[in-house]
Amino acid sequence: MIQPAQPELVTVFIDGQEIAVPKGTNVIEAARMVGTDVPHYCYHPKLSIAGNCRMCLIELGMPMTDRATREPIMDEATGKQKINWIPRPQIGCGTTVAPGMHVKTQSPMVKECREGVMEFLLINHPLDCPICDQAGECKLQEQATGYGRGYSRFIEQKNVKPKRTRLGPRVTLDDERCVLCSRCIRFTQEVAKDDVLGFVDRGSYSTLTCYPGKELENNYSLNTVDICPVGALTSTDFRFKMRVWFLKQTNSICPESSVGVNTVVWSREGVIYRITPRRNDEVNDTWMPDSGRVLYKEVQAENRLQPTGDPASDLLATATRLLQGGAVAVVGSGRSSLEEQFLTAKLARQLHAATFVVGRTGAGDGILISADRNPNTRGALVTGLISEVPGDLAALGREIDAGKVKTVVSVGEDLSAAGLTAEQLAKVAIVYLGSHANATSAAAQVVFPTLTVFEKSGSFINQQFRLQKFASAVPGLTGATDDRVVLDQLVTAVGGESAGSDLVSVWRELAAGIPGLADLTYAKIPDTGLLLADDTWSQLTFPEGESLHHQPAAAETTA
Amino acid sequence: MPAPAERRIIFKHIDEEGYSNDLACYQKHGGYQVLQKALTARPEDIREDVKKSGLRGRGGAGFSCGLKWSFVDRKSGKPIYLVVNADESEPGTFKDRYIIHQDPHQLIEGTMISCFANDVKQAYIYIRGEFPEGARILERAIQEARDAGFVGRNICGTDYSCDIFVHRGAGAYICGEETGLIESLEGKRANPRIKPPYFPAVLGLYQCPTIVNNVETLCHVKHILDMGPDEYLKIGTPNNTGTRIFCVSGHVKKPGYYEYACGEITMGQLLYDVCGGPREGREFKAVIPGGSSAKILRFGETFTLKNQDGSERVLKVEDIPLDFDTLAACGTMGGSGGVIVMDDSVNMVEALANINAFYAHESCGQCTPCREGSLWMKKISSRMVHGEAREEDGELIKSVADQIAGRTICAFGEACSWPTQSFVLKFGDEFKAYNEDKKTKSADRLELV
Amino acid sequence: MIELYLSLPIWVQASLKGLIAIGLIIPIAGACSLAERKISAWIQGRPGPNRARAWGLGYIPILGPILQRLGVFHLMADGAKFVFKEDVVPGHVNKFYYYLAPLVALVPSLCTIVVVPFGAYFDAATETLKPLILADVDVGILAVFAIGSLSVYSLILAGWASNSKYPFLGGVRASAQLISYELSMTLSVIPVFLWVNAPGPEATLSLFAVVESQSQPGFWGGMWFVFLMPLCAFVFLVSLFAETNRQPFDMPESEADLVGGFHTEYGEFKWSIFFVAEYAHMTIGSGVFVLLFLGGWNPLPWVPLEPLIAGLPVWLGGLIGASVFLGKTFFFIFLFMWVRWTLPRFRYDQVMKLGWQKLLPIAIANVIFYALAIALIERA
Amino acid sequence: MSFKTVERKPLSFAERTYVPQILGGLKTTFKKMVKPNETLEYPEARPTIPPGYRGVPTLVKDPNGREKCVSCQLCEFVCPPKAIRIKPGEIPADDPTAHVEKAPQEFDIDMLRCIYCGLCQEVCPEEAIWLQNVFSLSGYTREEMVNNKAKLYELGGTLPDDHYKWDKKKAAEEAGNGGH
Repeated sequence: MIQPAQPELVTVFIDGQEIAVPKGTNVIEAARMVGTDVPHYCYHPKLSIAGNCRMCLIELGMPMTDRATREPIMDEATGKQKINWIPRPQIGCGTTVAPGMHVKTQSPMVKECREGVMEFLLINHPLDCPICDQAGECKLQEQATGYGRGYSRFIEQKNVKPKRTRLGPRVTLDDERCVLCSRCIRFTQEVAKDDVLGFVDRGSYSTLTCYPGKELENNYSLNTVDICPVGALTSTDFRFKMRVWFLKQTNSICPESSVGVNTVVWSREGVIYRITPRRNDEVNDTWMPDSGRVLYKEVQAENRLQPTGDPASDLLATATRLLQGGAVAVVGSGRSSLEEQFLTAKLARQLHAATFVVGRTGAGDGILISADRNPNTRGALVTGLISEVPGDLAALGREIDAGKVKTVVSVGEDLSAAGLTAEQLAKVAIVYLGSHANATSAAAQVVFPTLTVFEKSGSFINQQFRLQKFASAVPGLTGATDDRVVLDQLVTAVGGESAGSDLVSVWRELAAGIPGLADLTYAKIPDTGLLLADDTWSQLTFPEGESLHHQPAAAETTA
Repeated sequence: MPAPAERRIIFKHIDEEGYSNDLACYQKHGGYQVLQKALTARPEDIREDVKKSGLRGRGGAGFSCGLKWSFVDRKSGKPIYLVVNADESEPGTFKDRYIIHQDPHQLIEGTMISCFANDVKQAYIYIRGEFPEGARILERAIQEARDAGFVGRNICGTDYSCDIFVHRGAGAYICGEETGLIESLEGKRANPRIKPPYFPAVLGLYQCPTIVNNVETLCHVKHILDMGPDEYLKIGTPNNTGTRIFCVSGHVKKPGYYEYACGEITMGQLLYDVCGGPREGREFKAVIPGGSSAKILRFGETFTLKNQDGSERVLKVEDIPLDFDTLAACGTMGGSGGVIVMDDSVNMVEALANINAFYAHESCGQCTPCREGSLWMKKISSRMVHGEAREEDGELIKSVADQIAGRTICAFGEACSWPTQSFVLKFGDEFKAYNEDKKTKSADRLELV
Repeated sequence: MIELYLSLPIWVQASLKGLIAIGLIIPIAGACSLAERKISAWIQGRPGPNRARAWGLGYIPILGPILQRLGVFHLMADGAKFVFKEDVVPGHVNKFYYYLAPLVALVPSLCTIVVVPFGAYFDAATETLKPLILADVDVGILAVFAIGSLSVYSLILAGWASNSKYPFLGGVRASAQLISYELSMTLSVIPVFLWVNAPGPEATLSLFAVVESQSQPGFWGGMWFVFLMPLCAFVFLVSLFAETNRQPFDMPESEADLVGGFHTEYGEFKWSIFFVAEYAHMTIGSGVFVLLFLGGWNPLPWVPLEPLIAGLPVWLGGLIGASVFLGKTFFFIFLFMWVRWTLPRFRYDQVMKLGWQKLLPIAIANVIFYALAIALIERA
Repeated sequence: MSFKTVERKPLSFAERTYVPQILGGLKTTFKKMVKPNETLEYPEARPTIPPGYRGVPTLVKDPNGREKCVSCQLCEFVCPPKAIRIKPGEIPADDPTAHVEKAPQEFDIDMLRCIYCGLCQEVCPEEAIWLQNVFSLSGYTREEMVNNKAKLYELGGTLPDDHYKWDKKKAAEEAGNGGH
């Protein structure tokens, strides 16, 4: 756990309140630190400054000094240095703090500026909030309420712009709602590196559009929807599905790859409607790939494993009989949570079984999708499930062919997809724990339907060895059981000792059994994750390349 | 008091019989001698001379040229660029066009001197897209000069090299704004940049230190070096040195360009004596002294100004000496020297509608107040002249303008709101009384946008 | 016809008379319950029961709709309902007394009618006015009081037999209240009989005699006792309200605090019997008041019936007499209802205070006053 | 202790006898008795529904037959007993009202839950939901008491429109940016 270097601090006065902020902070962020909201549209902490919305206008002043002598000029009445207020309002986003700087965020001039800007933004805005999906999380709504004048003086005709434009496969654009903040343009230029968006036409008729013949189709296109302060850019998938104020937010981790993108799962009454990124400056800033946002669809996928109708005790009895037959191999998963991997390892120890984990790699995009598509490979190492970077199941296949393995326990892994042939599968008895049907579940003697990542709680360790937790967003499928519970039952059934399958109990065991996790509990893991020491595995070569906020260790040694 | 005689420096030869815009003619009239002289001097000295001369920019803001040059970041190690702002689009202004068309070598010489003074290796002339002829003339003149060794490699045999390129704008008023111009020059939308941090002197063209000067300003540089800064200081009044070209348009008998020493001529002398006064049977009603974005002056209003010794003097519009400071003190500006005259045949609401239509069309659309406000002002004034005026519209349009000025990235905010503010302030009665039977045929012509 | 009747054996005659009494009093009671609903409705600005319509009768032109508007079919339906309802008996009651109580309520009220003359006819044979009465007994008013006050047992029985709190409280209240007002009531009629009976051995308590004494010629003779003894009439009337448990004295029922009072545990036909008894009681009470103080069948003060019907056939004369009497009685029944829908219920302590501290002293003073006054008049 | 003792006026003799009060009361009730009835004989005589009456909530169409609801779900949000359920959906591009973009796919009001408070009408930004004159609603099953979209439009019918907001919007779209 490395402490960041202490930044140089600058003392500024915001509405008279003194605060020391890191050098280079802008006024909006400085005001945020004293709990003052400076409204803004175009400013985004992770994008370059455009300064074009003019909503964050503030009054700025510097202590007065005599020009000739550089002596401070004192105010006789208060005994303090006089402040030289700049007569014109300044933008908060583009103004970085300077020592002694004074800022007024609530003065009459600032209020009047905000009212003016709000009025201007609203005159050509369609005001179709009842239809607009952004309603409820719309900056224009919020700031019209907070800073607007409350009535309209505009009786002319509003501008007409294209509506319901397909900007890309996942993004729909309503230009009339656009406030031309240019966040999306800057995002595609600076983060997605896919410079396809831009404005055409002039003045109030300016229109956001895509470069002719191109589409906004990069894998980060939906981030433009997230950062759009109004409802101009909307997700085609989420469009007109549900008002956001009905949705419950649950913190989660994207299981797409080992980046461990922090997410928020939005659900209502057990149905997930969308997934959005959650800000974590150490992992994903405020972004996430589009491909991770559709993963919620697996919760209600057609091939979800349904309970067979056999009593759970029968399943357990059959599984126990198979496991007690000996010659067992356990295939754990890099997609299982840390807790599940721990219990898998415990089961394997109890059975004296060999353990395997299926490696899963793909091309990394250098941003938020890494080459290792297992979200929790590091967890398998930390829990001792495996000691090497996982590869394929060739070794297991050889053992099956040699007849050394009679029974295979698979925790959510499709063995045939991982390289075992149908003949090999036919030779062994399979106990399968999984959420979706596949060739392995079809071949398995015992199938325990389990939960998807959105229905259960747990934690992953990402490529940075950052321990991050996710919580269950929706109730599990009826009849499906949490993996932890099934694994714990199996451990007990084959003669092991159970400390309980709930998170608190499992973590008590984890903290006791794994040195790196000593003194930790599930509740103690911060929302932004906890960086673990990775010295033990520094000699291993992981498949990940460079991505946002992650430099692979190997790259450092070669460089 | 009769008007003083014209003092032509820039336009010295322009109207002369047989004066052409080729190099031979220019050299015959002493062209490029100042450049040759300047190349022997130290650049710092030239900069010092310009600073000493008190030359103020002729593009509109009237900022000191010497000071501007002094801001340039010379320690960054990055190349320094000089950009000639020939994007003359302010309604009522047509001086640069004449310089370019009639005397392009004067501009080239001034530019080269300035380049040398600032150690510039590359200069651009950003010319307005609607000046194709000017661009052709410039191209040809530069080629002539390049062939003659005044531009390009090893100028005049020295080891100083600097080339000039002509860049034609794509036709937008906002390209005249210096950072907008730089963006446009870089090949982007001409969205002005935010200052801070993008001061051209530090982070200009291609993020390098950049000087952007008006055509006329650069021409003056040549004359400063020609006559020496002390001599130049004697022209005009203190702090308002040199001559100014006034582009008089509108309801006078003799519109056109006139060059006078700064502050030597009053508005009355210019309009009555020089331009021949109002048309038959008409009276002057109002005048815009510095291009359409300057605040309007109403004939009959008076201004109380403070003298340097503390005493006060009262000026009528006719008495205002046409220099930078007095006009600023009277609440308007010298701007680009485009004097627009209106007589009593003009309806001010319609005039404003026309101006607003222009600015609504020209706003770049980057920052909110100007983008939305300029079109709204246009919509209001257009509605008014279409017979749907309301009594409160004057106040409304002014308060919209108030919400723009001072809150935008660039000076366009002021440019589009000052006319409205001053029109409503000074002709508020006309705005109140404007009603539907005033709907005129000119309303149809106002469909500019 | 009369001959035929007289030729019948005496027990048959008695049975017929009894049936007539029952046949008279029960419809009147039913009509009263209808009247109660209609009058309450009118006072409250509503039309009252008017929906039900039976086949046959209801479809007769003009009459049918009138009957329907009057709510007659509701009455019939109500009666039928009471008869056909399931007989629910709570498990905790004392069954014998529980069943007995309604009977004890009904029987006395039916008995009292026997001694109440409800009209008079002119007997051409004797040239005298004869009362229309089932049993013209000399004890008259005494019989009414004696039998009528038995009804309190029904309330006590019902309250006690129900074996439940509220009915018990209702029963206790009923006994206390009836006893309290019985005294005043009895005392209030003493002056009437002092006046009716001259000193001497041949005194009578017959109600017919009371009416007769209001039918004498002359100013004093033709004067109704209500004018002669207004205080007596007043005390009698107030006591009558209390005795019949009518508002504002319906302490035993008092649904606001006792749910239903003594009949909380009663339902269906048994319950309806209580009401028949109450209305019968009310009818008889009204009749007695008319006889005692309002000149019985005499149409107007100082206008006796006898001369009016002397020449008429017997049946017509009887009918006129009975009509006059019943008319007055019905007015009083109406008064009962009118008062009920006007006044709120007294508080229990007010009832007691009124009975013992106000009414009883007044009644006693009244008796003393009239006794002295009559003695003085007699002496003179 | 903030007790306030109210002096009770002693009753006069006449009052203590109750007689004047009783007579007064009898007079009052008698007057009432002879007056015409104040009640309404319901099924035959129907009450005149006053303007602003809050009967059964309904969905209405504008005079052009366009459904006004845009499924903003504000009524669903504001409904105190949670009687309203909406499934929003997009209007297909070939629909005459495609420019409105959004309309309810399903709209259910559970009349067993509805408390007729009228908040849905108050909150509706499109004036699409109205509590109209229907005040008696009955059914044999729970399902019958849930008014679906078709039933709601049947009950609601067409109401006059003061705004024609979407028609104006369409006209403006067709006219483009030319106007002043």
